Amino acid sequence: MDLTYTPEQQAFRAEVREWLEAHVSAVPLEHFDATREGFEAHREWEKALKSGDWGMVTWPKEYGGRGLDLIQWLIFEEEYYRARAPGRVNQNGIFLLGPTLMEFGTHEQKSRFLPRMASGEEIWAQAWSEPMAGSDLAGVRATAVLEGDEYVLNGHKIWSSRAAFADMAFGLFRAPGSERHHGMSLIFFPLDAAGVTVNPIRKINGHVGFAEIFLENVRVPAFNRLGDEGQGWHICMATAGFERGLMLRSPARYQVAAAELAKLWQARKDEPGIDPALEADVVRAFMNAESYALSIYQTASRLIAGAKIGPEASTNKIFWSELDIHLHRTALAILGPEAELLSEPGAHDWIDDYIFALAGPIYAGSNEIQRNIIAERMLGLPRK
Amino acid sequence: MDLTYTPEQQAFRAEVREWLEAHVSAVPLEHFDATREGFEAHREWEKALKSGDWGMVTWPKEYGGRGLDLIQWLIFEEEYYRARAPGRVNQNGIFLLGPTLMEFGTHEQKSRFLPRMASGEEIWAQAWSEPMAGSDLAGVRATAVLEGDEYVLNGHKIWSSRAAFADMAFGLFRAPGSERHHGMSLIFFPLDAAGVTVNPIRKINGHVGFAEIFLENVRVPAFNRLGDEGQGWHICMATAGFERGLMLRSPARYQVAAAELAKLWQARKDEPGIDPALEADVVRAFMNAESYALSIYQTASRLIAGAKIGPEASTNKIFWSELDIHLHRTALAILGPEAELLSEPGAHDWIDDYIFALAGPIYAGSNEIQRNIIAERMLGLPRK
Amino acid sequence: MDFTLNDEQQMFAQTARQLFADTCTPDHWRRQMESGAVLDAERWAQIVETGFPLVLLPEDAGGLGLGELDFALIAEAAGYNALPDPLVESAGIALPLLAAAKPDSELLCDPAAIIAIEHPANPYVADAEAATALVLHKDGQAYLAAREDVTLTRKESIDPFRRLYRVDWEVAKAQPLGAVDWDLTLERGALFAAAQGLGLAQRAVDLAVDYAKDRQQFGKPIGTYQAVKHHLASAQVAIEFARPVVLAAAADIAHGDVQSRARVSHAKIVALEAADHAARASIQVHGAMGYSWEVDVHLFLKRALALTNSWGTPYFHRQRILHRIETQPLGPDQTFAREAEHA
Amino acid sequence: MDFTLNDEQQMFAQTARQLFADTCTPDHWRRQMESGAVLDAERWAQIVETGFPLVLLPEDAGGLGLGELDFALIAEAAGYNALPDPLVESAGIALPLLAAAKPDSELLCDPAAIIAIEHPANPYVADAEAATALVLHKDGQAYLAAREDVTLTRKESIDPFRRLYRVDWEVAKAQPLGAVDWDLTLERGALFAAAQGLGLAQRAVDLAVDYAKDRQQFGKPIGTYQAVKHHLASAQVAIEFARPVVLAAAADIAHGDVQSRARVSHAKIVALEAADHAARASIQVHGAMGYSWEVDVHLFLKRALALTNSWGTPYFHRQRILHRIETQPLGPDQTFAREAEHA
Repeated sequence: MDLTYTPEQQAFRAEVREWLEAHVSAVPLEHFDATREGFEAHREWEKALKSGDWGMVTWPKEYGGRGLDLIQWLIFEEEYYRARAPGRVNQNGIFLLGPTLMEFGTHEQKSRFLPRMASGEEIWAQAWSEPMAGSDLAGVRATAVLEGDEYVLNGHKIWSSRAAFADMAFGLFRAPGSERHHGMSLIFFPLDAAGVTVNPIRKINGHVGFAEIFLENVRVPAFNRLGDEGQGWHICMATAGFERGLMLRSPARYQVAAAELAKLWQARKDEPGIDPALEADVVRAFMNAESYALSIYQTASRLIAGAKIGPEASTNKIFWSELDIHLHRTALAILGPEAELLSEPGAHDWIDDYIFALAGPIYAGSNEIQRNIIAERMLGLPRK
Repeated sequence: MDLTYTPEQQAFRAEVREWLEAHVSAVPLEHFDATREGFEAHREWEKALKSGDWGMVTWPKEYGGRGLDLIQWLIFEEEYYRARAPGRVNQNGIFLLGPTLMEFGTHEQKSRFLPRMASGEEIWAQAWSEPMAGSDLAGVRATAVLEGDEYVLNGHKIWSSRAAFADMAFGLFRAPGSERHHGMSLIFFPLDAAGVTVNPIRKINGHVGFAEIFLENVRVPAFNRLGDEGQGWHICMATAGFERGLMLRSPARYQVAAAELAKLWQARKDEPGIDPALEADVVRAFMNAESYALSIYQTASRLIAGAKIGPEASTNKIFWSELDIHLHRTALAILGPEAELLSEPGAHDWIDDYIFALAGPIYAGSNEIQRNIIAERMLGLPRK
Repeated sequence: MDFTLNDEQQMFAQTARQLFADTCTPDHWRRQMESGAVLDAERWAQIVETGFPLVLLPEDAGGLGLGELDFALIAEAAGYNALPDPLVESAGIALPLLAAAKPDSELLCDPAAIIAIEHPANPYVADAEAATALVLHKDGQAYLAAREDVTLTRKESIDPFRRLYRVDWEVAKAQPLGAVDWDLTLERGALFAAAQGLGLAQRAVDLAVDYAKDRQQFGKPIGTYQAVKHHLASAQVAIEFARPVVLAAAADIAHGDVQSRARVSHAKIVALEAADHAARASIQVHGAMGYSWEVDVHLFLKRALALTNSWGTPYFHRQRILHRIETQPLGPDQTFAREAEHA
Repeated sequence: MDFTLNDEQQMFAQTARQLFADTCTPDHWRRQMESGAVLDAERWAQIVETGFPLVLLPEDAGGLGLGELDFALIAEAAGYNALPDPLVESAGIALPLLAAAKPDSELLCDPAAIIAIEHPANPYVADAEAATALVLHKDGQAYLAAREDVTLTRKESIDPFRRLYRVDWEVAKAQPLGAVDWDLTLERGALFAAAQGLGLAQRAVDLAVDYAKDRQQFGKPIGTYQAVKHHLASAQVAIEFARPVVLAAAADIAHGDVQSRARVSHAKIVALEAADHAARASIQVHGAMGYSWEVDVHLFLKRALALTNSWGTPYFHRQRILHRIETQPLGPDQTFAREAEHA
């Protein structure tokens, strides 16, 4: 065990820091889920990242990435959050579809999709859920029927992140008459294809965060199917692993938030009417963020040493979602009567981030599902 | 709504206080679960209570009680706890079997059992659980076979409170071959009958708190069956209602403990190394005890006005068991390095009471079962 | 000792629940959110017609001369329906203050009039835009100003139905009301916030129960899962043990002693905690649905959040309970004791 | 940057786990509880034979010259098996202090010798009765006294295997050790308490898992119920996120800076919380079984409770973390930063 960075890692950090300091605008971009303009501004940022070769840092070089190992990735993320760089509109591509394509795609599919994903030319939405298939993905009802060399897609997807403004989407479709985990295929479709209707859904913070997608006889080439016909569930489980797992949740974001909280506490703690007992919560928030970071470093080291990611995906999900809520509740308690106010431009938006944090225990596999997974796969308790 | 005591209620309080001040010994009795001597000392106290007509205060006068209404009962309990009067070794009789006998017993059964129960002459153990029938009482396997005018009892009971030293016990026995809720009868048996073996079980505080009871061809008169043959489940559910419910859990005990906690806090709060944030927990413990008391007063008023006790039994169980643990954890946190020490004679025994509190969410229907009941019977969520 | 509501009170509560249920449907909420209208004129007219704004006014001011317990039941129903209109702050808090300070105010003769109130406990004034007049605060003294004589600057709340304002005004354009009972006003503000909290909490649970009975996952309603059951059962327990505290606080508020203040504070803390707990459990049970604007659970979450810090923060109220612990006798015989008896 | 244990460390941990598992069975616990014996002589001989008492002694004192990380793995295994013998306090805490203060002490030559330690952080001395000698504390100075030269007064702990004593002694009968590093000793005490906490926590979960797979209620194992699953999953999450903190604290302890102290404190807090959480969940899952003396879960609950307040209370440790927050830079690049670099 050696908890110091190598000189190479330190040099890498310096390089990231320098590039970000030169390129991150002091004026925050409008949120990519808020308006078309915000979305396109973030696409431009993806292109800027790509121009500095900072776009898909964990992807292999052959696919347009930088081929970083996980410790470098963590350093990159730390600097990225430290610099308050824009959110990644391309997240579904970087962390979900990209790795899945690399694992399951044909050479032609990789050539067609990965470079445009890496360049920001095509931004991807996910289309996992359906009205009757949320945590229970095997309940998918949307269908795909092969006619010649085209699939005809029909169905209704919902809670699709980025779908309001993105270019492409991927989702599960089943052969008519198939049941549950069988007969499903993972298929890509352009969001502007004939027969596709996208209705944005507002989140409780008022942003357009998701969309529902209606597909009516949408025709896509059979080329757009990833893996074999009927292999969709298998691929999807691998992808859900990516989604639940390490990649999506950099510890840096919580460490930034914990530091902001400590700053808020320092600024307010001596004001009249502030509850001194909140000091314990400020310390707790710092501890939680540190625990999460140390755990991710440990996992990264294990993966580099050849281990496979296992149920950490589920324990991580529970831990970061709960720490995020606790951290933001502490901030609101410090703010007191100001907590309910939407933030002034430029200020840290505690209330909006709190509302966002409340989604943590719900999406990417609810915490109830995650606890089932931990109990059954990690502890070995019986399913039924 | 009128939240003041009537002059009659005030006079009643004064009467209780006066009697207790004259009769409660300043030296606490040894615990009734600790030794035979402690048990018998408590039996003597039951007799003393009875001599002042303070034994079975909620029982009707015809059965040897005082016929108090529920508000008077609450006042009595407040004064009882305020006076630090001894724990009630007769609890299973007063609150569980007594009311059940009154509801389901024949005239002869009431005459035979109630007066001796009221006088402390016969102290009762309960014998609900079996090794394979804890929360799931319908899993009882002990059998009763009628031979002439006697039942022959066989089986293995466990977690029987008071059974180590008590005189009589009541439990469920089934007709051989019957299943689940059917074919069970509620039967009484003397703990010194031929064929009864009692093995005390130590609780985690080291006290003998329960016993297991082995019954081998124990013969009791058919007279000892309460209600009809096979009616045991029905009667037991009524009794479990008594057990879970209002009667067993006077708010006074938590108010006494909350007051002790406040005293402990006042005494220690300015010592070096004491966490000032614990003040919030001291206030919380007071609030919880008050909430519980107000809720019980509300329920008592509703019952007096003719309502039936409903799912309050389950909400109460959860609330008092959780407040009790929180309160004692707060005390241990104040005590710091002293928390682990067994108390000196005469001091408030925080660690032992904490250990006792940990049983709260387990016995008398685990809190998991209680939450199921609330969800299904109170909120109407589907069973399966 | 009688801890039950009388028939009249139960009927009153029933009337309020029915009126708000009929006039605050999800459709009403959405239309009002989209329009940004401060009041739903039709609903307000019906509210005025029931006489709710008159409940706390003395009979000789044309009011019903009822007490805080009666109004708390209305506030609870308002919470249950996330009532957007300023009934509670106007009729429950501002009007009684005005009636005490200026019994001959002509504003008291107009049951439809809305009075907003600036109180030292709150940094902003709620619903000032809808008000006919505002009770204002300066150096401990109260003033009354017409809506058109003050300048309002909107502060956006996370709660789409809370319209908060900073108020700029001049003493010259306001009518002095003298030294009013700001403390009693705070008690009422906190109490009725607590009562609303009870309603918010119960509605959040009820919405989740309805959803959980209906919504299928893995082939059965999600309400059959123990995790869902236990989330909602815990939320319901919190409500069950907050409600008696709110009712006792309402019944006792007039005593104005250490105990009554501590009980109001206790009610405020636990009722809003119950509301927050229930709203979060409800969002969790609703899953992604609970996180979308079109499903209305978020209204209850946000109102709970806003009320938690209005009329005294949890810390402010905790300190008042601590004061009761430190200065008054404790113990099982003290539940209904009064300061005067031990002073 | 490498956050993994090397092969030697993993083998070491494995040896400790196996030895304690073989020699601390429930039968051993019960016999030792009944007998009240301070040591299980046979087990202690085996422990000495493995060389565990030599781990932290420098090589020139005949020790293995290993570090706190190595010993933390032994302490974790001791926790996992509720080891009754004073291995951790003697070999992990007292011996290294003695070796630093008096490298030529003949006590260091006897690997079976047990040294007890009186530290200002603890009001009582653990396991003093079993000790050959005691390190004692007076006005900041350390002294060494033979067991027979001090007077011990037993204080009963809730933990049946913790033998606490008040020590009365005279400077005249003790050997002065001078000004020793009490602070580093506290770090070690807190760190190894944390490591034991991890072991206690995992064992409590494992016992509950075994029970829940087996125990039937309503016709199926209780481990199939979501409530049971979620209790134990939550406990396991707490363990998963405490363990990296303990390991990092062990790896960093030698720095002796604000960050390393804060990390030891962090480890102490979260590992003992995990232990308490797991023990309570385990008792709850065991139902009445968990509440009976004969089922061993209570040992883990009580040890966790005792260690929570040993070697610094949670508040003491929280204040050290606060100090790190207040005096050192914060942020995502600071996870492994050192005080020296920013001083």
